[in-house]
Amino acid sequence: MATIHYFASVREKLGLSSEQLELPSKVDTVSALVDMLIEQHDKQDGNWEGVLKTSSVLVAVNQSIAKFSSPIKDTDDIAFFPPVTGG
Amino acid sequence: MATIHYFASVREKLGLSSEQLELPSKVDTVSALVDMLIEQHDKQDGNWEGVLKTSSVLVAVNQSIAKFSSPIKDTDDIAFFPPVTGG
Amino acid sequence: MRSLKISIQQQDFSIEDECTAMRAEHKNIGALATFTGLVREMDEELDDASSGQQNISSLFLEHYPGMTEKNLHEIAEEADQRWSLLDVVIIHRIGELKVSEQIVFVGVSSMHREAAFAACAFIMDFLKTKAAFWKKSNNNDSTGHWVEAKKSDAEATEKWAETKEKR
Amino acid sequence: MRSLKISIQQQDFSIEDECTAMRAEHKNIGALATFTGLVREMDEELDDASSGQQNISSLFLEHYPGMTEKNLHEIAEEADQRWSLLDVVIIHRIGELKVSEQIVFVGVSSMHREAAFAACAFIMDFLKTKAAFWKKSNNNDSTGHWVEAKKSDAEATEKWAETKEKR
Repeated sequence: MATIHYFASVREKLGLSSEQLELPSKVDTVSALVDMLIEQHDKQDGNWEGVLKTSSVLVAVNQSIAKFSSPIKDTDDIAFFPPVTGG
Repeated sequence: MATIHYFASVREKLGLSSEQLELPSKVDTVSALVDMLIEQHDKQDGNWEGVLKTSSVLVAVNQSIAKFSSPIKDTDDIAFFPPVTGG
Repeated sequence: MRSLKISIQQQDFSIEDECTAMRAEHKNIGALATFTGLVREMDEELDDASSGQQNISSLFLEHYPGMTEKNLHEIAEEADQRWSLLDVVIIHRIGELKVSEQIVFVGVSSMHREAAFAACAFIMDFLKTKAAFWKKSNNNDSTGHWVEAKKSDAEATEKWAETKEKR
Repeated sequence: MRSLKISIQQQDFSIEDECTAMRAEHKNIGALATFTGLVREMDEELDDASSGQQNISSLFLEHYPGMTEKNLHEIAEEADQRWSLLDVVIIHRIGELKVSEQIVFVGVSSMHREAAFAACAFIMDFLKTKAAFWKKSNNNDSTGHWVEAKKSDAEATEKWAETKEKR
């Protein structure tokens, strides 16, 4: 099982803060996961493609900033969020 | 009357923190004052020339940094001291 | 770095308590630089976009538990590799914060002031652009918007790349 | 600059009290940078000259009443011309100060952190090289010597000449 987190404006727009998913073996990169998430969720409310495919959305894999081409495993912690604005 | 102050190592070496002096009209620059001070004091203990003619000694006239060529008047506040080291 | 304290917390902090703790027992601290970030009344983003001034009533701070702490550790370690530091304290509050409340504290002690100043500014610049925090500002008319990342913060962070040798 | 406090005093100061006063009643402070200088145990000048370390037991701080205050006012005004500042506090202690005691405090508040950080560092650099204070260090064996002005302080001050436009 992989855990997927959504933060800040991404979380608000998706209406979800986290979910746990079984990743099929072909879902082995962040990009493939994004496609899977869009496919699964957009059946219902049709907003995910617009949110996750925005160029400003960032991804972390196991709490390190990653690329959309980065590899992922079924045990990973993956998070999507906008650019950080702390301090 | 002019007031002459001595600070820090200059004060310690001269053994004097301040004095009030009547300046003759020909003593119209810091340099001339230095010569007058050396002449007056070195009659007694002979240390002033070495202290006041050190290149690192600074002078202030009326609480602003001045040069040895700066003009002075008989009502001025004049101070001699080493480079500052606060903070 | 002799000690590193990182705290992400809802409750307020005391600048004096942090400074006192950094000074305790140590006789070689010559310099202590601190930075405190506070919630400002004026919203500069809305200010840029519109001609009138918009006041904010509060900020909401969100973070990514685990990743944020990791980010801050890495930032402090990087600062320690660049300068000779004694103690580093980084405190960042989360949750709802009202106008003029404290948001963030960075304290750095060192033997010399150059290291303390530079490391404190460095940590703030990197915290702004590399640590997993997000800020939502709530206006007096109860509309809210997520604060956008500022270009000036990214530029401030990039500048440090030019000066990487240890000092 | 909304307010300027300059104090030359024998008694200790409280960082928290100064920060609290700077924050009171004002809702547009986004950034508060502080610097505190403390008496270090190790004497770096003797350290440079000899191979062994020499510990100091106390410092004696002397100033030129009237001129020192004037110097500090000029330094704060110059900082205010370079950056948009809110409050500036400069406190410098005089007299006998033991190891780990506070010597100097500079606090600067502003809307933005760049101004607060830069002005705080600027004031410290100029205070070190332009304000009429002199420091004598007393060692454990009760010998004392007047601290010499450091070249690095003069260089730090000169650097600011390159960046004179208001930011």
